[in-house]
Amino acid sequence: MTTEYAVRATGVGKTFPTKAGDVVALTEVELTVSAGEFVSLIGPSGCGKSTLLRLIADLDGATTGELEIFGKPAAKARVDQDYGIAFQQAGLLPWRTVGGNIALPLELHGMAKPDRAKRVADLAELVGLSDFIDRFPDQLSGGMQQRVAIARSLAEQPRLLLMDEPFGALDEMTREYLQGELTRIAKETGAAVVFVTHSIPEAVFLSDRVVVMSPRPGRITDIIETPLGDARDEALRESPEYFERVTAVREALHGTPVERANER
Amino acid sequence: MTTEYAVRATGVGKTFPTKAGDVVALTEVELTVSAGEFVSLIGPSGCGKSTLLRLIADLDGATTGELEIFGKPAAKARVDQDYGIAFQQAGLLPWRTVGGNIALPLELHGMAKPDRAKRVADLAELVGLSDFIDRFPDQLSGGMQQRVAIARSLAEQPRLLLMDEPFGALDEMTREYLQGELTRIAKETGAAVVFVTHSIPEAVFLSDRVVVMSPRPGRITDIIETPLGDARDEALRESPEYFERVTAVREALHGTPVERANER
Amino acid sequence: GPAADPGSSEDFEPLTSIKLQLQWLPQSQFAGYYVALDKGYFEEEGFDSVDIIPSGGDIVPQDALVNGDVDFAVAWVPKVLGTLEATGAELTDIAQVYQKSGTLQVSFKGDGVESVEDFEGKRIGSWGFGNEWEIFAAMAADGLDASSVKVTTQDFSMNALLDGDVDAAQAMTYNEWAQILEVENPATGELYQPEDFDVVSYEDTEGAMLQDAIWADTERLDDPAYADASVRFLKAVTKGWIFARDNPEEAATITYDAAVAAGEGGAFPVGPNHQLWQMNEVNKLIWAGGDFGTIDEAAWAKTVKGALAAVNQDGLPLITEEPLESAYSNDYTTKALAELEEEGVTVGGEYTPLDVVLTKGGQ
Amino acid sequence: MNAVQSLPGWVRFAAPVVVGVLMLGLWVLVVDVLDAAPRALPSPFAIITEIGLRFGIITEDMAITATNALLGLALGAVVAILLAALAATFRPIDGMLAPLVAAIAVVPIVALTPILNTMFGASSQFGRMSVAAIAAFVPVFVNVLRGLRQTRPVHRDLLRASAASPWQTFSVLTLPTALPYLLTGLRIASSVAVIAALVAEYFGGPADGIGTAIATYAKSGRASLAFAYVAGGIAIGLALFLVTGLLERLVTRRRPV
Amino acid sequence: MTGRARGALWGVLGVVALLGAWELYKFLGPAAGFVVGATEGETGSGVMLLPRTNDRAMPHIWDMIARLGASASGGNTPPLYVAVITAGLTTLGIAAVGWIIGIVVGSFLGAVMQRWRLAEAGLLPWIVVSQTIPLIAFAPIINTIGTQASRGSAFDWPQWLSVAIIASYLSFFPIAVGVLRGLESPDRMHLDLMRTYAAGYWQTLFRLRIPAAIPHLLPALRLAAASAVVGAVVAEVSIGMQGGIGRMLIQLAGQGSSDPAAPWGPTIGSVALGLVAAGTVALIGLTLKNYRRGEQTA
Ligand SMILES: Nc1ncnc2c1ncn2[C@@H]1O[C@H](COP(=O)(O)OP(=O)(O)OP(=O)(O)O)[C@@H](O)[C@H]1O
Ligand SMILES: Nc1ncnc2c1ncn2[C@@H]1O[C@H](COP(=O)(O)OP(=O)(O)OP(=O)(O)O)[C@@H](O)[C@H]1O
Ligand SMILES: Cc1ncc(C[n+]2csc(CCO)c2C)c(N)n1
Ligand SMILES: [Mg+2]
Ligand SMILES: [Mg+2]
Repeated sequence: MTTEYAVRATGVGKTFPTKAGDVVALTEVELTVSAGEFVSLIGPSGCGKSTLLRLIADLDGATTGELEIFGKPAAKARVDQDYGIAFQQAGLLPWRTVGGNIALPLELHGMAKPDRAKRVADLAELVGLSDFIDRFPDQLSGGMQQRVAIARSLAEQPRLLLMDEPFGALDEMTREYLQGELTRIAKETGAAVVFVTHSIPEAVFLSDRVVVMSPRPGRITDIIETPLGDARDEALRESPEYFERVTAVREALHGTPVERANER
Repeated sequence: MTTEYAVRATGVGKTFPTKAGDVVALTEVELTVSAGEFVSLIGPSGCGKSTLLRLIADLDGATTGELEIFGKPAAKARVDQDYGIAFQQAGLLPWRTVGGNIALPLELHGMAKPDRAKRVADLAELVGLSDFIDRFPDQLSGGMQQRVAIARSLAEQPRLLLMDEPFGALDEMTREYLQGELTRIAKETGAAVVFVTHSIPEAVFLSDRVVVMSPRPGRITDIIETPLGDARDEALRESPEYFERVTAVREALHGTPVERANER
Repeated sequence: GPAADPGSSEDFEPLTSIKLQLQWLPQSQFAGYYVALDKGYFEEEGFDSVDIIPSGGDIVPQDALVNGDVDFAVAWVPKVLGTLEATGAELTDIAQVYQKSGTLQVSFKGDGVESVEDFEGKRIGSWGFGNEWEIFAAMAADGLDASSVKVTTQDFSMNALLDGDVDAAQAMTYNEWAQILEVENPATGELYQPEDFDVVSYEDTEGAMLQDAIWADTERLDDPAYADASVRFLKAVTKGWIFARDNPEEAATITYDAAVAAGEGGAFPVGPNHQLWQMNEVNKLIWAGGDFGTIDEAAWAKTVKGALAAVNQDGLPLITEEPLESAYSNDYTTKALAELEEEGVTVGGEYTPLDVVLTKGGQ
Repeated sequence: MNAVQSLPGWVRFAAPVVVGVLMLGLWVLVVDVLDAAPRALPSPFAIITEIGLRFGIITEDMAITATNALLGLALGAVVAILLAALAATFRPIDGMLAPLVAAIAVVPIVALTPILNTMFGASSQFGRMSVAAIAAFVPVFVNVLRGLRQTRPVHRDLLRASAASPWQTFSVLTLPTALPYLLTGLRIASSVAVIAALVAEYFGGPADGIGTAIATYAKSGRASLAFAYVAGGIAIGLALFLVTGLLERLVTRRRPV
Repeated sequence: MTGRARGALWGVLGVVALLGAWELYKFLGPAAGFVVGATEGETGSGVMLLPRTNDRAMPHIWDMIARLGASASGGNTPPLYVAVITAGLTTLGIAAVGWIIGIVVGSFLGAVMQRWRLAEAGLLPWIVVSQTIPLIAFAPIINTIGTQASRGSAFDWPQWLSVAIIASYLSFFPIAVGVLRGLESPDRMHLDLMRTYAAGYWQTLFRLRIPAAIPHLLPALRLAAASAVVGAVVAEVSIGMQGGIGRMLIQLAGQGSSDPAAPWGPTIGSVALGLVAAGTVALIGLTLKNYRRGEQTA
């Protein structure tokens, strides 16, 4: 077999040149994500979570270091559609129906119409939106929109899912519901997931490992194992091990120097 | 003394007439908030939290029932400036400096300039933004903006603070920091607070009582006491009583029938 | 009809301040009025202030007069006849300054437009907006109606003819005709010569109509003060035109200077040489052998006949009935000329045309 | 979004009618009752009579002006879309076009028409069409250029992540995003094009169309006929405005989420 | 090099490119144009695909410039460029008055429509319709009203006032729409906030609605300035007012055949005028940049 790693970052750094001078968004990132593994990135605003995810997705290029996705350069992995991606904003095209939005990547890659319809139906089923295929995004709730976005990211059966705060804009109840859905879907598809979040409970609930980051310059300060087993259900949220892991992540986070409380 | 209640709602209901028919946003709400008490409203999206807050603030009028703020009708309390209010979006006027934004209500009510400057300085001090009085909102972080909004809501020393998800748009770390600040400020000013949130930990951390609501029609389904004492600090977040109360609120929330998971 | 005895010696306060509406930009076409102003003839006739208001836009002289914006107006007879019938207003032509029509239809030699009957099927240029009636009247006399030609609205320049956009363009002898002759002929490198063109002069057709006339408000003429002012006004104007006849160069210069000085920032008239050409041509139209300003019954009748016959491109006629009798009166000119004779002014006389050499660009 | 939308449908319909009737009443009062208006402003009754009487020639001229306006609108819009696409793609072209578009936006028709008539021939309608085209160009260009720049970062990221080709990105994202802006531009341009085509007739060209007729009859004492033609011009402008407005509504029906 | 300087450089390059294209086309293009589908002997038939390049249609750039330096109307009249500038300033002054009238009327209408939705429903359609009426149809009416007003009273209504009023007919429109949209633009949250402060209509207007409207007002004011100039030029032509650039345009256009470069003077002048007017307003806008802070964040 070619590789056991979905993502492998060595010495990755990213500097944005701006008018006001260079912004070091990320330095010396060392990270591996195994195939099928669920890894969350957590950290205060501006610590480079999104930047790291965008480098993995080849939406930006790394300034230094090396980044391999399933053993290939990020750009190649993108062209090969080795990953699916979802953002905080569902980012649905408002002029396309639910079905049309899910079908978008398939259409772009020339899948034939009947196959496409079949796949879209399956995906809609997977995220529980079979009845809504012909609706337009503005007729859906925020949670439903985000589920469409997840279905879209899964359209080409990627082995890696990249998600940047996909539940950030949702209310807590919907959020918890979708967290459950996501663990189920991740398990069903067997994809590795890199998941960016602000929420400690969310990170702990979902992940096999939580990567704690710190800003100025953005870097990884800690990686916390959260081996809570396969049953990620409501009961888990009230279990002592869960609270214990939440506390561990909180402490790792607070261990990062809070530079200027004023700027919060 | 005139009354011991900051807010007293009896049989309050609110129906919005819309083109598609009447929307019952709230029915039969019975709620009292004592002077100096901190009460959170929690519940899924659309359960009427904001509506209830807006009725208290006299931004909308109740359809049925009676609402008294410090023993007066809501409209009178608004005109008397008995409350301060803050929203999810800080809602600062972008063309006014921090100082100008805090001073806005004082200006509108004709406070003389020197008095105003003094009061603005005190308020900026209170929220830790003394160095930023001449900055414009776009030069501040989200957390700082929200602190300005809180300072503004406190400008006229209201005995009641109304807050609609004031930390909803902030990242978790900033959020936790501001939660600490808010408990401090609430204590210092002795104001009663009605606080709308989606976050169970936030509600538990801040409140004396958590009011659990449920949608269709919006109503109060449970009120949970959270007597965690006066020390609302970081240690509390990792204490067993805290987890226990979080679990209690979660269960109260989930006890509310989830009508259509699909629509999340 | 108009007051039988213009300017009878009843008691009235004489008018001392009047306004005259022209029908185009300040130029030698209106030299007589500017000369009268410059030489003090209006003052001599008891006017303290005379306002000469140019047009050139959508200001229609007869409308300004009907509305009472001005006291007298210079306008072409057919245009006024149309307005009078359409609005039911009453105006009186109290002096026919131009005795002859100055309108031409100009085409390049060889294009086969040598007479009105040749118009058929051709593209004919006209300024429109009331300047087109002579064309339709002349065509009507030849049994043509407007639908037998294509009419193109000319703009301010003569480019439509020079570029071949029209087969024959409308031109005034005193203005556009000169503009054409101020253009270099690319074939020769010299200015175009009159021989390069076929010219239909409406004066020689059944379509000929009376042009620049001085109009007064018919109803107001019953007011002895206004009637008196009309006579005095005509006296001054007559003196102005006589001066322009006898001193065309100086009259052209006076007009040019007045045009340049008019308004704050000045007007921007065609050059002095062009003004002299215009003065020369205008004099030929005014001094045609009869008494100055006197309406020739035959010419009037011809104008009315043409106006009744002409139909425009929308199929609408200019007028459908004979105009009222009050539409013209020689009484005021007659009186003015008589008084001038009495005062020793020789009104009669011939104009001796100059030979104006045009220059490129008309500067 | 729009406060008016919250009014009941019949009020939204009745309100302008009431205002129209009030204005008409005022007009009748001033012209017919008080007789206080200049002759150039005719009575509405006279105008209506003329419309009835001359309906044939008015509609004939309307057809000519409307054709000029429509063809001009189409031409101006096509050129505007092409140039806006260039400007959106190449910053320098944007910079180079900026002063020229600003200049085109302020050039008066009085100055433009004689030039275009001389360039394209005074005996064809083309001079007028190009005046209409130039007038329509500006709002379409400005709006399309803005529209082409409205693609949201999240959508751009999505297409990049989907390894979409530049052409796919354009057709799937950029174009649909710009479409409502194009229609807004067209709606504004439609009335501008009619006015431009109409006013251009004042300054030369074939002796037909609404503008020629307005001037002809306004200057020969037939104010009511002239205003009957003005009504014809308004009808063309409104028709185009309503059609493009409807198209715009149709396309912007889906609110961005 | 700053972004602004670079922008200006590209702009200059754009103008140079246009002038180059003009001369290049004049050099290459057919003098009499290129017509297809013409019927023999039928003047003006066919479709002209390529425009004419002869000197009447397209004078050389350098001829236009040389003409600007030559005497405006022969004799001892000042150079054409001086005449253009003098006339331009006259028109600019009148347009400024028209602009201000437009602002007053437009703001009033916009504010009324914002205040009462019923007024918006009733007025806005007519305001839109008003802009489909050609100026030239009613310019003489305004002029007549003016002369009649000054005749009947002590007030002397100068002709330029008619021009200004006609110009304001074009300029009030963007203002009315801009004010309406601008005053509507505050977030619901800000309006709620003002309500919690028990602020009345006027307080809300001055503290919230007007400042929030400024980003909408600046483009409206700019558009109105350009419209006022165009309106003033057209009105000058229409009512035959002397001294302005509109009058100069038609007077020199009369010499377009024999002196084809002459009309380009006022043509360029009128475009420059519009640019100056719009540019000046844009500069005023720069002083209000604090009120545009919302544009980046929002
Ligand atoms: N395109 C860019 N140009 C300049 N600086 C950038 C750019 N993108 C990100 N940055 C900077 O890089 C740093 C990391 O940004 P990033 O968006 O990755 O943070 P984040 O952890 O995702 O924050 P958040 O939780 O707020 O989403 C920040 O300081 C940010 O300002
Ligand atoms: N102005 C209004 N017109 C019509 N319906 C309204 C209006 N305001 C609120 N509603 C409806 O009332 C119900 C309660 O709304 P409300 O905003 O109070 O919910 P919420 O609990 O604050 O939700 P969220 O957590 O999403 O803020 C919802 O169904 C909403 O659609
Ligand atoms: C639009 C327009 N109308 C008329 C003329 C020609 N013109 C100049 S003087 C004159 C006689 C009337 O005063 C006439 C008909 C023109 N060049 N352009
Ligand atoms: Mg991020
Ligand atoms: Mg809410």
